[in-house]
Amino acid sequence: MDIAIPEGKNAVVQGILFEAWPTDLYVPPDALQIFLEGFEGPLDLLLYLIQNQNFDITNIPISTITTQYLKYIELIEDLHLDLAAEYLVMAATLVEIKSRSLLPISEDIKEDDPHAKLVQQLREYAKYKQAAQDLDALPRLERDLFTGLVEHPDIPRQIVPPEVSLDELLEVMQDVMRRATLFTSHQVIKEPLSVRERMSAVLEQLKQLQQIDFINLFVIEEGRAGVVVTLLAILELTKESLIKIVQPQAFAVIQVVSLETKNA
Amino acid sequence: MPELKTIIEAALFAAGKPLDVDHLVKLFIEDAVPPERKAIRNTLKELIQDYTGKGIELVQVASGYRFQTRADLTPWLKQLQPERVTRYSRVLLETIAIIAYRQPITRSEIEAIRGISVSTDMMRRLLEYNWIRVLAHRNTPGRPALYGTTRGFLNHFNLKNLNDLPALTELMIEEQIPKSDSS
Amino acid sequence: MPELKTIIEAALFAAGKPLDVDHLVKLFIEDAVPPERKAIRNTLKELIQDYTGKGIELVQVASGYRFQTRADLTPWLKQLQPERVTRYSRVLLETIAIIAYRQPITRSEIEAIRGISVSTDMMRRLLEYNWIRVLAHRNTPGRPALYGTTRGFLNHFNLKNLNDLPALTELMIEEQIPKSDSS
Repeated sequence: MDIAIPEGKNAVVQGILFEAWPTDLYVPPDALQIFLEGFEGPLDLLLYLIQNQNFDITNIPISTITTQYLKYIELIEDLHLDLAAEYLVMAATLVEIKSRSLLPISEDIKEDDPHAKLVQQLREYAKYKQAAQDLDALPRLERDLFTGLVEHPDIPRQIVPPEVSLDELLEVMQDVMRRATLFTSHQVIKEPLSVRERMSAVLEQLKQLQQIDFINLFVIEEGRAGVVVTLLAILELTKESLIKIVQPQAFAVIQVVSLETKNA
Repeated sequence: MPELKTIIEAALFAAGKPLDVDHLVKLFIEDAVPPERKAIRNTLKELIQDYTGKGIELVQVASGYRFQTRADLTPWLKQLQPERVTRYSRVLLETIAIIAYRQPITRSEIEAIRGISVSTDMMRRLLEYNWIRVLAHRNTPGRPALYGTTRGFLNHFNLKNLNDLPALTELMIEEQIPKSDSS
Repeated sequence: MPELKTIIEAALFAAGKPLDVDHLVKLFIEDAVPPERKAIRNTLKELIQDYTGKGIELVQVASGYRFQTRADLTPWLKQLQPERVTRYSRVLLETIAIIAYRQPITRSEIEAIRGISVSTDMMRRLLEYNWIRVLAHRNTPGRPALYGTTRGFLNHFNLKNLNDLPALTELMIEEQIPKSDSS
């Protein structure tokens, strides 16, 4: 894009820009949702719109960008995605800048120029967005660099588990849940915890034996409830392809086999 | 490509457990021309040689090769010990809580829930406390370990079994969360 | 008595965290003639030299010296921990970047730069990872906390100090931007 953009006032530039650049951008609807979720706020979205068309931050064709920005906001609303209030504030700001740019510029308005403020804000944000990427590119522990811990065999290491109360643990889990609501599927929530515990127990048994008679995984003394839990655990493990239920031949004893290959 | 020796040296250091030749072979699984077992064995011999007389030595134990500090350095290394006060962190609690509720679970699944990496050191500590154990390995590429809680964990928290923990749904209800901020 | 170098070498390997000269001095607390700090510093230099080009390197980070694997060996070492490496979310990276470059900074100042709110949860997580800390409180209504980065943050990103951070770059889309305003 080497059209010379006159410095300064957008109102002058606008007409030219409308002819020079496409005003519409088409993004397939599926991609759009993922795409919109990828933005970290109105500045990020705005920056994208500007960069995507190689506009100069200091000379944003405000009318074009406002139109596009509003179009995205509409789309987001159509898709019923949660829209942070900041997006709407930005929309208002853009509209205000646009309407101001249509008016003759008077000196006293220039004092508190929302356009200049926005440009400044965008530049500042762009700087840290880049910094975040640079930071991510640095070699870091556990991703690019690893440290080790060499044992000293003659000194028994004192391993003292930290003192933690159950309340603390539960409080933490509450937080995790709050953060991970999206991750947690319904079926997980409904699943009684005992099933997961039993899943662990079954795996533990199979670790020693590789293969167990299906019947032997059940403890009759646990009663109906216990049997159901065990059964659910076995089914869940089968679903996760951690174990396999096999019957070598008709009427033979059904066996549960670890799907874990040896030499782990 | 870096020298075979540097890769093996680094792996033995970073593994946190003894590695045998089978383990070491797997490091080169994506190489066009992986080294032969014999070359690996020779490199191990060289490394043993290289580290002779140093502060750490490469030794062969039952399950493979590992670095360990030299026995005669004990008097000085003992001084390191008091520094190793176990201070539990929120990260540790989050990790153990997720394992308790979602076992059997892999490390990357824990990371997916937490949204941040769980260090090898963290997993090692939980294993050392005997709060978690490796139950099996998932049959997916890399064969990641599946973790579950232990009896030791239950004892520590005075639980008879995991059912004594409140269900996740109860945890959710207990605090009706205003869905204000997204992270 | 074993050589000073072997003791320091072994201690750095066995500590499991970076050690600075103060830590290392303490190793010799029971010695009749403990080594001088200068001797320790020289030994560290020698060790850095000794390990150059090896699979393991001795590097200085914010909290001291630590052995770590060489960055170019990652493709092979990844096979040891085959689980997917978590990538930090952009919110997290942007927030920590702003704090790192602009500290001391309040949460609302971070929000002003990002143009969107930063969740309480995000700040708490950064505090819990020990990447940031509260430096002070601004003497304005509400006494908002001023945040800064910690040594833990620098250690994690393999940095000695904040000066090692990549330089901030102004974004230039077209070359002819008049550099009118300063930030």
